[in-house]
Amino acid sequence: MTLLAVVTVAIIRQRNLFGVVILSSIYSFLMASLLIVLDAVDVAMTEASVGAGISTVVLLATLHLVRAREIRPVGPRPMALLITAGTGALLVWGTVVLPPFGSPDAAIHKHVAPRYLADTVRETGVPNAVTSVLADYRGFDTLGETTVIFTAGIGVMLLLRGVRRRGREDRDRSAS
Amino acid sequence: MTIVVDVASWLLMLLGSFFTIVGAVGLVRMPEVFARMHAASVADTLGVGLLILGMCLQAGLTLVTLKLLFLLALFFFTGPAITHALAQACLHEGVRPTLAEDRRRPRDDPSSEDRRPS
Amino acid sequence: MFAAAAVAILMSMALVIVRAIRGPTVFDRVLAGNSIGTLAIMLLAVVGFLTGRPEFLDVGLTYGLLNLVGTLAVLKFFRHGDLTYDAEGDRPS
Amino acid sequence: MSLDLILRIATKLILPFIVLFALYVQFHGEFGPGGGFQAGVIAAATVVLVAITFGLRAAHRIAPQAVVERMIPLGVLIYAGTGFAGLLAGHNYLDYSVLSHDAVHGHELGIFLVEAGVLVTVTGTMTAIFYAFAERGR
Amino acid sequence: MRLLSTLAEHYNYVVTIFLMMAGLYVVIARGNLVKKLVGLSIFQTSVYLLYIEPGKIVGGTAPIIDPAFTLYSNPLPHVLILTAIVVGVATLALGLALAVRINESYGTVEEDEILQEDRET
Repeated sequence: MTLLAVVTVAIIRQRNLFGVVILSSIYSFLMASLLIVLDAVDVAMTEASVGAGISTVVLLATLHLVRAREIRPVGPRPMALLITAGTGALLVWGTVVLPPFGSPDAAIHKHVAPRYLADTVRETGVPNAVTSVLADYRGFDTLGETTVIFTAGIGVMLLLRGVRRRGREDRDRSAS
Repeated sequence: MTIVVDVASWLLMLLGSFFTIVGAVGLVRMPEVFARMHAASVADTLGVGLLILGMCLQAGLTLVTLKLLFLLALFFFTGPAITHALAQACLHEGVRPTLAEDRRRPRDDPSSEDRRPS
Repeated sequence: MFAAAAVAILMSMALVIVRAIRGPTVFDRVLAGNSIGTLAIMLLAVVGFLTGRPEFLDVGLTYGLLNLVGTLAVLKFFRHGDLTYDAEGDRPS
Repeated sequence: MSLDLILRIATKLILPFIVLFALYVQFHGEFGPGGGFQAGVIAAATVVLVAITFGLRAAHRIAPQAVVERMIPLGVLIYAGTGFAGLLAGHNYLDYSVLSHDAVHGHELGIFLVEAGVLVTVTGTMTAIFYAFAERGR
Repeated sequence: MRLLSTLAEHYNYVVTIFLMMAGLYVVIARGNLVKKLVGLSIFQTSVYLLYIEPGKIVGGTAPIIDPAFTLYSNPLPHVLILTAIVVGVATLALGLALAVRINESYGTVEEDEILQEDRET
């Protein structure tokens, strides 16, 4: 019940997102509370820290850099709306065959998860199953994740620390 | 003894919930930014404080209580700081508080237009 | 009792979201965002007690700290138009 | 600038707690929620907080650009190096059993090292991203 | 009637898909690049939700082993989504950096203006 209420709150907020960056941080907080209700504490922690902390700051910095005053009003695009609604209907149709929410005998709970839960303390001595799966059983994934972060950092530094504000003048010069 | 503690914590939590709702209602109903800030600070200090105290009584003397107290301290430090910064930013942007004597005049409400980053 | 508190917090969350959506100024939204953060922390604590595992308050502390960072960043941005405006200039401190 | 006084004092008061809390999240991640990534983000948030209250210069003082940039590859190296330890001892890559005298402790140590690697990388990257965006604006 | 009860059973999925479609709509219909990135992050968040939801067991608790509990939610989606969030923030930062560079060379972050400028040259 709590879950549904929070989700509804999230929708109400969601409909009006098309305005401000701040709302996206609110959205992130709501999503994190929802994740807490769904028992995903680690994920909620990460989502909150990323959404409310880093994303907000980086988005604000970008807004400062691009000096976007106000987004010009855009009318509703019927084509986009149609595509979205169609895809949504298809996806909803697809979820009908999924097991109902919260049932313990869904297929997802039958395979590797019980083993992780049963053996994590015995094999790794770490009671937090998420940490042990993340860093031990699925270590390669996390290595990939670290590499992605590394690449993103390098990419941002390459993009933003190079020669500044050259493009426009260069093109103007070559045009004239 | 446990009954007393339970009842006390329930009372505290009920009061906290009440103040939280009052703060939220105030946030919606108040006419302009500064009054809203005032309303939100009720929820921030009184509501949160009472709720946390109630939960402390429920938790007993554990690590949880310590964390709750940390949380409380965090709120007591950051809440006023944020409100202060917010008020300052408002004033800097040119949003003036609507005073009682302004209200008697026909008002040209400066806070009704949407201000965006410039 | 915890359920009642959770319901109260959810109700106030809904009200605060109404304010966040209606605006009218950016500062109202910042204020509402800050309140949402606070309420999310309280909801988290209450739900933790409700499900009998109150040791997840670390997450709440994280929310609190990052809420502070986010809100201050927004406010600083509006006041100075720059995220890292250094009021002291190059005066060593 | 004296207008910033309250903010500065409040920031100064809570800064040590944020750093302490980041360390707590890092080392308590095996028993509760948390871990390298979250701790890294919190540590980066500390730098961001310093930068927005005391200015970018102060942030550069506590986290110099060069250090931050070296932290990014260092974390990946810690992670990958932990994997190579298993490889050298004749096991599979990222097999932590060899790190200590018995397998369970080895796994614990391996997870710890890996999380430390993630922490270093994430702190470095987030701070570097923030610096890059902030400096671009000057 | 059966359809309705099925929908009620899958209410959370429907909501998740609604969020996802809202993100998709923002990405398709809005021209501003920063706005597009925000929409992308909403889309990502709904994907996280879609992954986490099947992992929840009613009456279960967070997957941190404690002798007091026996029923835990599934930790596997949490791990996958943890990785996904990290990748998401990396993507967001990189995309914003690209937007900044685009703004520097075109002077705008509106898609149609960028295209127009491209056609002119």
